[in-house]
Amino acid sequence: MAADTVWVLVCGMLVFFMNLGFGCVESGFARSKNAVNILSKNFVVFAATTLAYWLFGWDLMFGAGDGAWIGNSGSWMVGGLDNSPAVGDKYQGVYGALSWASVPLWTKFFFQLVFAGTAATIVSGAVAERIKYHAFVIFSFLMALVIYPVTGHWVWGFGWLAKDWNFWDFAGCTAVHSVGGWAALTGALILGPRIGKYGSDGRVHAIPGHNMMAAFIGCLVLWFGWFGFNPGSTFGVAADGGALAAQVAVNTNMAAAAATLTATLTAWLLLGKPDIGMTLNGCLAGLVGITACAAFTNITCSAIIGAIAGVLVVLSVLFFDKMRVDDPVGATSVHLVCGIFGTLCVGLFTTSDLTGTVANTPFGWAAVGGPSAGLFFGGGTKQLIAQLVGVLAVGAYVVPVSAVAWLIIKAVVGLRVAPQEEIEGLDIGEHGNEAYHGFVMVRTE
Amino acid sequence: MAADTVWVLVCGMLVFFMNLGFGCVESGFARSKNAVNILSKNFVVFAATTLAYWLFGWDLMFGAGDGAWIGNSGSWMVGGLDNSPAVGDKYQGVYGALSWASVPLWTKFFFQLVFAGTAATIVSGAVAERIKYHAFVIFSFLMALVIYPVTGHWVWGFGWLAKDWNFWDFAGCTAVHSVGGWAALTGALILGPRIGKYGSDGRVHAIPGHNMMAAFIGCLVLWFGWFGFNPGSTFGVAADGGALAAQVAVNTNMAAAAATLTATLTAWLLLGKPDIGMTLNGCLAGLVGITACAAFTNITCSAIIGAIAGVLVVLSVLFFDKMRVDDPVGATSVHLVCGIFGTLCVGLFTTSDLTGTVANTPFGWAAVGGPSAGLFFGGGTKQLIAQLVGVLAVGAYVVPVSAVAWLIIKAVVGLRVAPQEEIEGLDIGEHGNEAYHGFVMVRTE
Amino acid sequence: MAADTVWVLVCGMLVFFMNLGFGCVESGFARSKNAVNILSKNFVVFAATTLAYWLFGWDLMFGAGDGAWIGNSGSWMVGGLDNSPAVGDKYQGVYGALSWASVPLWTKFFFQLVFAGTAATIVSGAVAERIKYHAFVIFSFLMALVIYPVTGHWVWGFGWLAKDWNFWDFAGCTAVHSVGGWAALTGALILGPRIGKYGSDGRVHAIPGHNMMAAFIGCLVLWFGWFGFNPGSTFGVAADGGALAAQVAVNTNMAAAAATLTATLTAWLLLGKPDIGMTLNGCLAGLVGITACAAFTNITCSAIIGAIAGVLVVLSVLFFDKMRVDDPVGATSVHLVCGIFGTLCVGLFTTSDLTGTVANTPFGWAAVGGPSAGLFFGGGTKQLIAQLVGVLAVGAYVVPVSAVAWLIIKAVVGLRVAPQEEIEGLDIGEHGNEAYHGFVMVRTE
Amino acid sequence: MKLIIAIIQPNKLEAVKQALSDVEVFRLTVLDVQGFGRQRGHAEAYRGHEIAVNLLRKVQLQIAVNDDFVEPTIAAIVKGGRSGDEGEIGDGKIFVLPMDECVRIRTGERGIEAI
Amino acid sequence: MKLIIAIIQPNKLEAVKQALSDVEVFRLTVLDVQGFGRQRGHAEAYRGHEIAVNLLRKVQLQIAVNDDFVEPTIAAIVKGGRSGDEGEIGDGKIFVLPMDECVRIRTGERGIEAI
Amino acid sequence: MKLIIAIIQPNKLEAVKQALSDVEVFRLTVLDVQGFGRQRGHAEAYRGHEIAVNLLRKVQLQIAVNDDFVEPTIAAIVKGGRSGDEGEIGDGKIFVLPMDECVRIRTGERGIEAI
Ligand SMILES: Nc1ncnc2c1ncn2[C@@H]1O[C@H](COP(=O)(O)OP(=O)(O)O)[C@@H](O)[C@H]1O
Ligand SMILES: Nc1ncnc2c1ncn2[C@@H]1O[C@H](COP(=O)(O)OP(=O)(O)O)[C@@H](O)[C@H]1O
Ligand SMILES: Nc1ncnc2c1ncn2[C@@H]1O[C@H](COP(=O)(O)OP(=O)(O)O)[C@@H](O)[C@H]1O
Repeated sequence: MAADTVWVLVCGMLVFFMNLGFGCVESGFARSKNAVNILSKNFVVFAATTLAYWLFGWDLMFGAGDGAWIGNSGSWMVGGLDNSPAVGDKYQGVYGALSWASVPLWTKFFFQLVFAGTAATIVSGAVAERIKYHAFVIFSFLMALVIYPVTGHWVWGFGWLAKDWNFWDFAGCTAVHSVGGWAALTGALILGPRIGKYGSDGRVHAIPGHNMMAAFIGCLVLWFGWFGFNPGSTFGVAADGGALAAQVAVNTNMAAAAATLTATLTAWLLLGKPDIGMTLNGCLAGLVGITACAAFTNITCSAIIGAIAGVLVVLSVLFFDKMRVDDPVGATSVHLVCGIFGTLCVGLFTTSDLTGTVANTPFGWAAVGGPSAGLFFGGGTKQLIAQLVGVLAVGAYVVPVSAVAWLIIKAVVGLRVAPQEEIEGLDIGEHGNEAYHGFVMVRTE
Repeated sequence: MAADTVWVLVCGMLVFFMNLGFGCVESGFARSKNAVNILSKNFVVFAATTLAYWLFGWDLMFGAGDGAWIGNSGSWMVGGLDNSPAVGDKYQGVYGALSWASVPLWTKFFFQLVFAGTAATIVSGAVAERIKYHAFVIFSFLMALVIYPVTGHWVWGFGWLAKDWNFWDFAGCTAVHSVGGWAALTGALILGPRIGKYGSDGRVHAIPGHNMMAAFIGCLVLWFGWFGFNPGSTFGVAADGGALAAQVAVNTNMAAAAATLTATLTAWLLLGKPDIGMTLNGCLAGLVGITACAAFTNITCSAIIGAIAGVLVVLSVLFFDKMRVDDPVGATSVHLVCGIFGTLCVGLFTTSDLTGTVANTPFGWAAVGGPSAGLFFGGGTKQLIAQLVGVLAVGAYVVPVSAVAWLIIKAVVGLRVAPQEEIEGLDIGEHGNEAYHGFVMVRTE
Repeated sequence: MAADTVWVLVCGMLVFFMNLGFGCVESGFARSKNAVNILSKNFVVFAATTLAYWLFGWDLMFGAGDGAWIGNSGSWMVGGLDNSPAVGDKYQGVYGALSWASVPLWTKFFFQLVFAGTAATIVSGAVAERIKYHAFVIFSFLMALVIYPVTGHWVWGFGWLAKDWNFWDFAGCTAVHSVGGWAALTGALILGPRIGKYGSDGRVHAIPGHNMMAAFIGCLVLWFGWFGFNPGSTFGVAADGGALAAQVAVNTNMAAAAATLTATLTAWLLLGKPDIGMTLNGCLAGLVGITACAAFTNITCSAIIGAIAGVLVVLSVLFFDKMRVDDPVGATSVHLVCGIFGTLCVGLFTTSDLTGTVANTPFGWAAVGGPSAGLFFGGGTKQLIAQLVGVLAVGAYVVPVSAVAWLIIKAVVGLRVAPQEEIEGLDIGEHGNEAYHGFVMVRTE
Repeated sequence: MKLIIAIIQPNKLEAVKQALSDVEVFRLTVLDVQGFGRQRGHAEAYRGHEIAVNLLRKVQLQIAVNDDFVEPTIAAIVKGGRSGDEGEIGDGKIFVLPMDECVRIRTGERGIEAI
Repeated sequence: MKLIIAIIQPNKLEAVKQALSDVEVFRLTVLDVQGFGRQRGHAEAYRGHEIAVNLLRKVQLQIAVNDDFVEPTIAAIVKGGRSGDEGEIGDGKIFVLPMDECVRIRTGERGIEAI
Repeated sequence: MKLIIAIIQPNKLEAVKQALSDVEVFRLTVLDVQGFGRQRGHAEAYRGHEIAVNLLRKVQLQIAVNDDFVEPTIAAIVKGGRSGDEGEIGDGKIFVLPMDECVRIRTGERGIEAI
């Protein structure tokens, strides 16, 4: 149906637009002397992802492979057989895991590509202000080539997690956000903290971001883009007149709103004032938190999920600082912690047994349906356990694999800039550019 | 129809995106020492609105209540009966005023929610640089809970204005912009001017905004978002193949363009140079001005309406300063003055008698149709009088009710920050944050 | 079809949004003392275009005139007969060149209008930091009134290039970008370089832009907007379920990604560091480069086209500086050079003979179809020659006509600000405003 | 000739300029500086961690004057720069430095002529 | 030893630096300052109201020199800093202050060695 | 009384402030300046053309002290401001100027009381 294609393409564009959001949030939360570097990274990361995901990532993720560990059976460069938008029995091709979606192949590819880009860009913030430019670009390439697609296959490519465990992750709490978050955490740990962040006296030194206007813009763009991310993951509107897409949009918005409020309040109570950084992180936490079950739950539960995510993210930011894991923008707290939380929420808040309900929604695989009812809706712990397995399995794959990737990059081209360059800022060192030429900056910035 | 849902959802997302526009315009037109505060307000306001409008606002506005003062008959949390997207006679439920729109309930809710958010956020600019953060947040909550929905019911909930007077306001000159404008004016009056704005010698001191880049971004985002605001208010494209939506888009754009030009010229003539602030305000004036009759008039009239609004807003900004009403961003001039003007335009520029034309457009109530022809199109003063009644009625409700709300907030938590905090900036005082850490700012900013 | 209208309107909105992108890129690449001026120009240019294109431009471009030099046969203000969305034989009216598109007239107008705005705004960057505000506004008006529509008629209005040569330009490499680029080059040459750009010693002095955050935002907004520009140029999705639109979206993205990477690498190799300005220009180069044949080629060729454009733009920027043509933002390199390159690509990379294929896609004229296969796909040089003719013909029209326009404006109101004003900045001189009031700027900026 | 350097509160700049022009001192140079003195700074925070801002924004005036003008200038700065009648911590300091020569670049004039 | 403080037009900085290096003065410190003098400011406006900008952007140079270098330094600044042959209002001032001591932080050297 | 002017590396500010407070110098004024000296600048580039950045960001301290405090203050600045044991080019300078008078604006106190 044409309307489905319009829907998925437009939603995909909105997800693409999130690149702007990530770039602005991350550079805004960093110091001005590193702004060019972060903006460059965030710009180039999507280009690198595009190349990698086209070359091999897509085929690895969606190539035939029911119940398998990887999806590929020989195709690359999106070169497998496919007769989309034929669906169901009429579908013939190797990308069967997406055969339920009645849109043309390139529509599917476009939408999946922008998701891969999101996973890769999440890493950027956590390793900011100290990583070498090309080291990061290489990692992004690998991320979209072989890290993200493998777990993506498990979850969305009808791999073992989906088939054997009926693991569900509507729009990517695990498949996208946790994957990005795990890789980010691994990177941040391997790089170590920025100079001056943790005093030898045990004190944590705040390193304020340089541009809250940019952070604001970025965060609102992300919220906006999430209306593509979640509602677009229905992959269509024709089958149900768009009812599910609308529900997902409202659920998404409600979780973001609730999390914004609870994060602001939590920061206010714990820290004495309503820190804008926490407000913005809170919003993102709510958006991540609702992503896995936005299609499976109702608005009240969405509000609850958001509210919890908003508290969680503030505590998590403080916790990671206590652990001396230096994540300049809170990417780990937002994407990993809330990604895990959101994934589990499917096992808690799914309002009814959705297994085998594909006929009613445009979303789902012909043979599968959806998750069982959650713990709070009489479904017991069945789905919750499946979700837990998914969370653990993905972590167990992404952490070691990305650690290896980081370490190889470190050995070959080096990972961290020289201390002198870090102090002077990566903009001069890596790019020879200044972000704000003509503005006067204060001394130690 | 799926295409209708896609249309309304996408347009709703664009309207949501206007939050970014408002935040950037308002903070750009204010001083850097208050930027964090304004951005925080503009961010949180939509979260608070979401909560309030979901809890009660929607039901108050659209709950059954033909011809009544309020819409509610017991439902809350969007909990009333509803079988959308069934339309016309097949519709059964309590939200009958929107039963002509063939989209699912949550689509309607989403679109109405982002409108409520717009009304609430309009207030922010007028009270900027002196209001306490939490005082504003509480007001926003009340706005979306019980102020906006009541007049909204009169206009769009088939309340008394719509039923008894055939009052028409296509996309919200009155229902959204004037409501926001009245509340803004009331707030600005109760708060009083910023320190240093009006000299004891009677002179008006300009307090330049700190970031015209942000103001530019914001204003273009608002123009962009208005393509959701007005064309989306058709609530569908299927019935007429999108002809009306396209017409509305072109009318909207034409009015914005004309107003941009006339405001620039007016400022140039009156003030000697083409002030960028006036250019941007002019554009918004045109957008507000066309909002009420974008679906009822033609492109030539849209150009005329825009051209008038562009002049009007410049004069109005100067007028309010003469009256010593301190509105840092011109919200009152843009939203209230041009909102009133635009509402009256329905009675002037409606090109033909549209009563009972529902069959031809996706827009309108089964039993009603549209406005009569305007004064300039041979319809006499009938519609104009209806419009005037609407303008007055809405003002007569919003001004006292918001005054009471402001005064209660003042009594309970206080409204205005201490003078010392105002001089040092609300960013440090209210949030403990700096907007541009590391940039050097000049002395008294 | 309603879905077609939704598609074209939404894509048109995205193209409109590119105004924000151009404004941010251009002002970010200029100095802060000229930021208000550039933002004002970029804001007002779309307003002026709207007026001019409505008054006369549209009719000149699309009014009846098969095979003719201009399209008009008497109509103006979009006043000609038209019964869109009737298509093919059922279509009756004067705008026959667009009769294949099954969307209402105002949808077509809206989409074409935002394209006209793009052409006009391209000029802005090349003449920045020295042109008088009103001189530029007048030129923009003329551009949309009589320069752009004439060549537009040749290409898209079924004028002589389309009819006699089967010249093809899918979304406007020539019709939009080269036209803008030629006018920009002419303007830059007539104005001469900025004071201090070219030393008397023959050295080129870098004049760094003041805000890379803005440039980043702008460039990503342009990338985002291009998903409207190219995919929207299918003018519909219903006929093929959106398959072509999706293909175009993926091709567009691939070219942008490839160009981003090659431009970054080229700058790195040639200049020693990955200059962010070149990365951003590279992305735009890829987007321009793919614009003409996004609907005619495959993803691999798109990658190749993008990769070449990315190298081309870096060399071109260096070349124009060597030629002492001062183009502060690289508009000529991006839009003219890559526009020409992209136009020729139709003759090189069109994958099969598309003449007479209208039935398969929503794009094309009933009687025509599409381009022949390109040189690399066995089509010989036939199409390539047609493309070359188009490139030359458009240049031969736009250069002298815009030169005359510039010179008349120069004679009547003057073109360039006084040297003292140029040194102090146009913001104070032309507007009496400061872009960043309260920020401290360094000495000579 | 003396060079008078005064460090004042930013929001006193207008008042001091006014007081100076009352004693016919019309020329001066203004610098944005940051001060560290007895006045306590304020606390900012960022993502849960306090930042002690102990460098406070101040304005520095540099005024070259003839010897006769030293006392009136000091008096004017004190008048315009003191907060309330009592003054407040942070109101700042005035330093008077001896100056050997003064040159007006435009004309090349020297000494008290040039001030 | 003297400390020479010069206030010049921002766009003269390059010329002055050039003139200084011609007389072999290679070390200096530059400050962004704002000046208030005989030169009139320009008028800005914002939303209909004028803003009198009477503090104009200037550049201040601080140059520590040995006594022999005082006159050449002054001459160089005047040469590089004067607008045209006649000079223009706003071209600025040079102040010469006595200096008791100079220390190079790197080496601890003192006096004329350290300048 | 003396006015001590020190130009240091921006990233030494904290260390110098610490060293000063060790010798009980608690009041000072800080300026952002740019220095031109023996230290070479770095190269920036923009769209293919090099920009020689030879003005480097520095911090200037101005400290008014009683005569007794001059040497301890100098010693403290040298201690906090020197890079490593050897020092590095660009570590900066200290200038000591004679000062005739000091006034506390808040109280009107004069002389060494007011410092
Ligand atoms: N001895 C000094 N040397 C340099 N600057 C000083 C000195 N004493 C005070 N200042 C400047 O004056 C400002 C105000 O001084 P402070 O001690 O806070 O107030 P007060 O003068 O009222 O005791 C300081 O922030 C600092 O900039
Ligand atoms: N007596 C003074 N004390 C401090 N600064 C001065 C003095 N006189 C001039 N200046 C500085 O020099 C700048 C130029 O002075 P101005 O009077 O405009 O020009 P001119 O020196 O040509 O008469 C002023 O803006 C100010 O910064
Ligand atoms: N004679 C001088 N006059 C004014 N400032 C100076 C002078 N000499 C050095 N400086 C300042 O000190 C900074 C460091 O000086 P530099 O020559 O680079 O290092 P070093 O003192 O180690 O030889 C310079 O950037 C400049 O700001």
